[in-house]
Amino acid sequence: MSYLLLLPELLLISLALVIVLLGLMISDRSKNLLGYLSAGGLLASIVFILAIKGEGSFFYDAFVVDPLSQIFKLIFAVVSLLAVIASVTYFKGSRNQDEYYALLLLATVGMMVVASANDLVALFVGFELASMATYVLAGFEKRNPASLEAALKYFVIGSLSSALMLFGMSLVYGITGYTSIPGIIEFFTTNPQAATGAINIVAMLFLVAGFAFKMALVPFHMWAPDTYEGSPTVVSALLAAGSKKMGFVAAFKVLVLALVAMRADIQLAFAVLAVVTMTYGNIVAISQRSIKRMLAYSSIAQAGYISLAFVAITPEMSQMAIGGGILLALGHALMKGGAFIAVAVVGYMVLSDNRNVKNTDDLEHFAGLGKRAPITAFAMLVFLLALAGIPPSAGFIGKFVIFYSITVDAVIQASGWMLFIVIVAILNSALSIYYYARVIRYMYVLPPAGERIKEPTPYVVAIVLALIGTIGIGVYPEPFIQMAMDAAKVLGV
Amino acid sequence: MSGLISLMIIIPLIGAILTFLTRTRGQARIVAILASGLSLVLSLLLFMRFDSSIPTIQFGESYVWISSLGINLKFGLDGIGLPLVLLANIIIPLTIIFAWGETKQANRFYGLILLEQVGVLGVFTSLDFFVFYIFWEVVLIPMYFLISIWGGPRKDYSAIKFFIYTHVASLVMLLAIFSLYFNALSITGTPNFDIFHLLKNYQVMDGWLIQDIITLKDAIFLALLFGFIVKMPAVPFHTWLPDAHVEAPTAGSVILAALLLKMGGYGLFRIILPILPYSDSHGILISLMAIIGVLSILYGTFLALAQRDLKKMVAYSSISHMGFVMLGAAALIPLSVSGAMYQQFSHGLITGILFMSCGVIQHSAGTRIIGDLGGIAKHMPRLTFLMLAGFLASLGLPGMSGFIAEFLVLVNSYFTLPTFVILALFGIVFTAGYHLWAMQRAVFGTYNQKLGHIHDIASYEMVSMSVLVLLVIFFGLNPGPVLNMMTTNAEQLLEFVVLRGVIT
Amino acid sequence: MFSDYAAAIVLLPVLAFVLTLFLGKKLYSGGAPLPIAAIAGSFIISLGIFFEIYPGGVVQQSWPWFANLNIGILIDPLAVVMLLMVSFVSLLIHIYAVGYMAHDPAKPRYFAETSLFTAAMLAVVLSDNILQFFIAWEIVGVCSFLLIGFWYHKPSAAAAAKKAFLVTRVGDVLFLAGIVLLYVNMSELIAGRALTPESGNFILQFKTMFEAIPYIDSGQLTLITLLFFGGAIGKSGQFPLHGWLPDAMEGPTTVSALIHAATMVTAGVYLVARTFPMFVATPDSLVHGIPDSLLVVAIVGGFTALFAATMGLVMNDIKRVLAYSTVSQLGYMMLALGTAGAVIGAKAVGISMFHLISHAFFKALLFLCAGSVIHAVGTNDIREMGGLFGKMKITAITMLIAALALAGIGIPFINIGTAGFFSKDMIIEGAFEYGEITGGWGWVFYGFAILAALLTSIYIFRLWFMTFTGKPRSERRAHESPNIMTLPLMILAVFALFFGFSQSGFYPYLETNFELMGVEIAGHEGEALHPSAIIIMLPVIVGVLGIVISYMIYHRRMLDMSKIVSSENPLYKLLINRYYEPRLSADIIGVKLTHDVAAQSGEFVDRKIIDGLVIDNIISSTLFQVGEVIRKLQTGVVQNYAAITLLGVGLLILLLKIGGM
Amino acid sequence: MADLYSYLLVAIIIFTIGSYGIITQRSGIKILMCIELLLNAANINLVAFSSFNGSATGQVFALFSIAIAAAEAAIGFAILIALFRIRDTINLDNINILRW
Amino acid sequence: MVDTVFLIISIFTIFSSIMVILSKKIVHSAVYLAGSLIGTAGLFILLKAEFVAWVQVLVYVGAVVTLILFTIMLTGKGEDEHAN
Repeated sequence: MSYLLLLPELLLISLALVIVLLGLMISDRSKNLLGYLSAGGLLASIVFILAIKGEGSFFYDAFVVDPLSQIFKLIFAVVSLLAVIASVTYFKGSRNQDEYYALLLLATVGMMVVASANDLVALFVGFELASMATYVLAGFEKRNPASLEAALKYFVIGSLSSALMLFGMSLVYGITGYTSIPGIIEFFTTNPQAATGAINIVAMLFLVAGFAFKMALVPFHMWAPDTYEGSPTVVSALLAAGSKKMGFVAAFKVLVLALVAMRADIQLAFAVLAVVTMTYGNIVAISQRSIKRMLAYSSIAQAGYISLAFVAITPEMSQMAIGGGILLALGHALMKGGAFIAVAVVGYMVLSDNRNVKNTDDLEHFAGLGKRAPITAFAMLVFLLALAGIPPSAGFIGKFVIFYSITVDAVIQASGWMLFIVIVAILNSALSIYYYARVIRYMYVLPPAGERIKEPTPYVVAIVLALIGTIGIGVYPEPFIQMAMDAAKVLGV
Repeated sequence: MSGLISLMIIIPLIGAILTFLTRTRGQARIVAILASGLSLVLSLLLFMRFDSSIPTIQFGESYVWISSLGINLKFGLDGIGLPLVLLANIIIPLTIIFAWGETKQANRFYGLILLEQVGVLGVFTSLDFFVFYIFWEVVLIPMYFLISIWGGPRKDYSAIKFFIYTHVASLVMLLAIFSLYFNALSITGTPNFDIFHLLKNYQVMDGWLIQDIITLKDAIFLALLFGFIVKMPAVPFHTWLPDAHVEAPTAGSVILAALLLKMGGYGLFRIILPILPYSDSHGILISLMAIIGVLSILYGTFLALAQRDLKKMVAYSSISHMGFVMLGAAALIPLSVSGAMYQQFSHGLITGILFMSCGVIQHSAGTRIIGDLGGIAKHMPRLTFLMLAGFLASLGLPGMSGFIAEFLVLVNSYFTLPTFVILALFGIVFTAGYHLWAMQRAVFGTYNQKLGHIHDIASYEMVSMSVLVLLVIFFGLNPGPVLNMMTTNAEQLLEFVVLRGVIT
Repeated sequence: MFSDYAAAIVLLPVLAFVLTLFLGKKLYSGGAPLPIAAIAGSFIISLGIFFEIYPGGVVQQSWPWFANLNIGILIDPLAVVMLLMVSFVSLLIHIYAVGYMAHDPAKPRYFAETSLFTAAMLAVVLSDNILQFFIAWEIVGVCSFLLIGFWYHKPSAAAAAKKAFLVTRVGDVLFLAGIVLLYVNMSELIAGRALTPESGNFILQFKTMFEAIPYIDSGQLTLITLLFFGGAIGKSGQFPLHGWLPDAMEGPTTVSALIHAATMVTAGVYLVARTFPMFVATPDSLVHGIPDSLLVVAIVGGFTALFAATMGLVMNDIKRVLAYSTVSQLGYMMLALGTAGAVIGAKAVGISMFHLISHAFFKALLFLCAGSVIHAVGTNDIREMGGLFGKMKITAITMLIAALALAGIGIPFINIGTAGFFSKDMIIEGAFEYGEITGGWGWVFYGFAILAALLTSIYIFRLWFMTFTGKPRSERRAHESPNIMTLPLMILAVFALFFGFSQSGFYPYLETNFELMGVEIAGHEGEALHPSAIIIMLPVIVGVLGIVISYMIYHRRMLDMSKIVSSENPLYKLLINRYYEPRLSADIIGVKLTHDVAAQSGEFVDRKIIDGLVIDNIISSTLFQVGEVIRKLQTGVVQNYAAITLLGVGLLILLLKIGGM
Repeated sequence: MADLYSYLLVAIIIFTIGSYGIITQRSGIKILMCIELLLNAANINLVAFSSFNGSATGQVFALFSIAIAAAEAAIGFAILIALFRIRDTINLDNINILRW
Repeated sequence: MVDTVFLIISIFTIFSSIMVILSKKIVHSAVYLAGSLIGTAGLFILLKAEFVAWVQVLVYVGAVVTLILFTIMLTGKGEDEHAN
């Protein structure tokens, strides 16, 4: 019960406050320093997450630290770190950097709280903390109508989902009398008949709606493409790579754990959601010309793959599937984050060519990127291939484990429809190559539209970090598989 | 001795990275040829030290990789893999020499070829299913680039079609791998992705995948088979191949046809044959394989007859020739199987000549449409000579390696699949037909003045083609060393077949 | 001593091939001396071996090759006479070619290819197993292909080369199928221990094959031999695969002489002779006492002999006439194997081979003379020739000798005559005896043979008269060919005249052939037939009759041919169009059926159905269109998004209701 | 009458009204108001359950929720105002430059 | 008694909620929202959650509704638009 375990969150909260204060004091010019400060803070918190071993629970068990929370905190911190590093260039010279970094850190803390939440109240608070911070971040380019529109849509759908989630939580609370997750589990395990009531389904589905909003599962995904496209690119990275995972960790915690009794049905719901989501994401991604939008749909599709983790039934495979889901979430954080940052580089490049370009993320700007910005292009290549699930990459390892567990589960249960789901997933995976390859073609096949540029160092650092992560997990996945499996074990399916 | 194989794989990898980093064309190709040549030397060393009288894995090496899933970097060679390793190491340096004059993004070009070598060598040597799969997939990417950067007018369509088609196949194969792995895991309790381990445990698998429709064993078998026949490719999953070939640059086509297709055949021998006797409905499955094989032979031949584009014709001829591999494998007679293996080896060499010829013609005459060519022998006597040698080899002229392979397959398959052999024989006549028809119209006859003045083959192109022609003749006259190791393994493979009474 | 170097018979020309190919340009006359020396070497070694093993010796050498197959050398009487003939004729033709090809820029290629051809042909002859035989046989075919297409820039030559290869390929595939079947039978016999070949003998060796004959299922044996014969039909231009041979005349005349008269086309006959014990051993299910396969051989051979002769009558291309003549004569050889084989067993091989060799001499001579004429006048069309006798005496006389030999002119009873007289006489006699034995329809072969002999005589003298006599029909200047060309003519003429006298030694020598390999061939011994004088005279009579007819029509012009030689005459039309065979094989089978119907329908399936319908339409387009449609759901209006979100919740509830709650 | 279910019914009715409003209304402000209604409905639930279950957790939860809802409203209206400044409208039907 | 009060308050709350949507003028909507929220506070009191009720009134009615009115004022064209 060492409070040291809370150090990552505490550090970030205090840093956020410090940054706000500093922002009031220092001149606009030196606000760039705040970015480095935040990066340092995030780095430190990553170190703490990795270094401080141990488990514990705090605040009347509302807040736990365990392998599950740690790996997700790691994901959130890493994504934020990438976003922060990239923001150093993206928001260079902006007067509002202090607020930006503070909000970003708070959003990170919110996500971390969700990762650690062991109580619906904490979960809700964490969710809202992260959401509200990201609403603002999404609309951070106040002069840009797209950014504000993105924020508005994000906000409206987000609030709706929050309300749905809250309503669901209230029902769960009403049924079980508990808000703490262990309490809810206990109630359901001791009263299995209570778990099968119709009201239960409604409650669950409202919860699912809330989580699925963050996960951007179809049909709760509507905001995602618009928001990812309109938001500042670095924020899109944060949203797609980071806050999306918040939905997953919440879903893992609540749905997997709390609803043991009704898992068979939730499983079907998630199977349908997963299949529809990945298919929808992939099919619509094909026709996109905006890379950010394409990445958004790809992100939706990836969410579909990750949510296959809920489909497995047999305990052994279920645990493995969740491990795989976590692994893929980790991989996705890196690849998607990296990809968005690469898009940011292209945006930077396009604007330095011509100030007046509107759609900086249009596919055409990627033409000849391999020549214009070789590091970015190569990294983007790796990210895209990883997203497509080509080995050896983080994207492959995650998919490998998930597909493995679902296949085996299908085999164990001799379940035709599960096999069907796996096959659909596989076809989807192949289909996705189509639009990833198109970007690759633009980058490497088409002639460049301009001179070679010097890629700003912060971007390069962020991209290379993501790149190392993406390949590293693919090449040496052992420790990450361990972490993910440990985390899955916490759920004790 | 141990470590040679991984060294052989790593050298081209390092070479590839270095090649990407080089600045000039000259540096790039020197580095590339050195790296691939060094790999060739190593494989020759392996070849010489190989004991072809024993069917077991030799030069085995193993390193722990992902211990929690039981994945090891396990490499080794036997009579199935070594000839193909040799083939890969022959083809790649020759391709690099052939493409000595490449000017467009030369460093990337050579680098990708080296990466292709890495992938292919990995596939042929890895004994861990996971590692096998990774290399299997890795091969796709350089080829995608080779097609889509250096390809022809419809390169985008072709490259993506190639990628998606073969990727789907690999993913389906992956499902089968999952099931095999899980099966072995639940039987032995220890996670292990070793290929032989998984295949051995296939024997004691049972249950239905879908009740009363398909058993688990059969489903796994079919999924694996699907993965391989798309790669080979066999009818009806072949349509990616002509498109890919037509658009690919010559070097890409050569590698694609000579090496990538061989991965499918390799899978048949390494993975399909050991489990075939244990599958639940092996009778039907054998017939299925034979039907696919013969269908490929005949269909490929007929389509080759219909082609106007020389390269497309050659592409279809590949389909037809790979049909022999399938047929030989399905026959389950030691010599038919080793004949099929030999067909792989031999076709790799021959198809290299054919695609190189197409490349030279395209390069010199600016077109590959048979009807637009004509009489180019007049200006390209050296090419004509080499091309003719290649075409003759391809149509199965005795004295060249293709004949040995096809003869062994036909003769030995007759024991178990007489009808199919008779059908395949029909294909042979037409095979000669399209080859000669193309030669007659494209190369011989009156010179088409519209072509203007065309140059004969460049010296570096001639070097690599000549080497291939010599090798084709060499292996046509002296199949012994390579064939013996194949036969040793084929006999071992089929011991189980006989034991299980699949065939008499 | 010579037999130790048996392999050199093949290897010397191979070496010459390689050297000529790469160094030919820099050497005298395109490197011609190299192959000439090499083939001379082969000839000398062959001759040496002949003397070493004569009589009753065999050279056999064998090395394992791969699997249970071997490569080896078998020089028995059958092989050695072939060896001598092939190397000798090849040598002469090579010498002749130095003159004939003097002005061709591609001489090195020519000599390289002919040298390779000779090597392959010699390899065919001395193979000790059927697979090696087949391999060499195929390489021979390739050389033929290359040499027919030697002037590849002529579209007709390129087409002829292709046709030659393809048509013979049909036969070759049958041959291959025969080998496959044989192999299967052999290995089953060995596996079943019915057959235990001597140690060191390999599965496809002729020796082992012959040992196996009694054990092979008789139906299978018939099938195997017929498949072999299929190969022979292709190679030897027998009906119905005869069409390529006249077309093959597109090659240089020397090639026609060497390949399409003397050597390669006889390989089919040689194949039947080689595997004769198997043919003889086939059951007599169709006609009592006549092995089925031999019956087929006889029918095909006899029919071809006549059939080809009819076309020879009307051809105007000097080489075409000779080509049809070759087809016809090959038919005779087959007929000999088929009829005499059934009657007198192994002796038939001798009869056939004797005609084969004498034919090689006089037909090569005919071609070389034709070459000389063509060389002189620059055209192939005999209608444009005439009156050349005075200008080209050597050619004219040697050709006359050859024509006489072809017509089989000689004096019966005292046994004086041209080579063809002796050889053809025996065949016709064989056919007669066949008729005697079988009676009834069996006489048809005799009829074929006699009728063909008459036609032979007519067409060859038509040729000779039109070429050398009468008035010149064109303004071309002709002159005698150089010595290097006339010398081989004269040597061959000597052989065409006097080879026949070697028959007394030849028949007994070859008769022993299969006994040396321990194979007994039953014949109808003891029934010595004594054909009446008229029967013995008849071949010569029809021969002379033919000459007279030709003399009347083509020299004396006693008959107005214009009525007959017109497109109004359906018979003439049929013949001049070669029974419409080229159209059938090229247009209908080659283009319409295979290319247009089969290939295009395959293409249709591939492009339109698999690719077009399934991949492009169903999968790609549908997906893309669906994508286009459902992306429109993303209206951009946030209220709609909210609606869909809420709808989603509703749908999920419904789903769970359905899903079993 | 005034049992748990009555309260739940009221909550559900309000929730439905709010949902309906979000879907149908055009004005951004009204949509935000509807969101408040939704949260409010959830709060009714929480408090009602808390009261009938006899545990205070629900009320605590409701307090959190109220506070959060207020903060959220502040952010929402801020975004609306910012949007109004550059787009000159708060009619959400017109805010659709991002689509498809 | 409690029932009657409950009935009155809930009807008032629901009516206000409906009027939030139905009012033509956006300011009226805001007022109705305040009513609805106050009604909810009444329900809270009935549920014996007085503290929550007070917080509800203070935070919602005091802060949020004020905020709404403020926004309406700043985006002055809002009402006209609705009239269209």
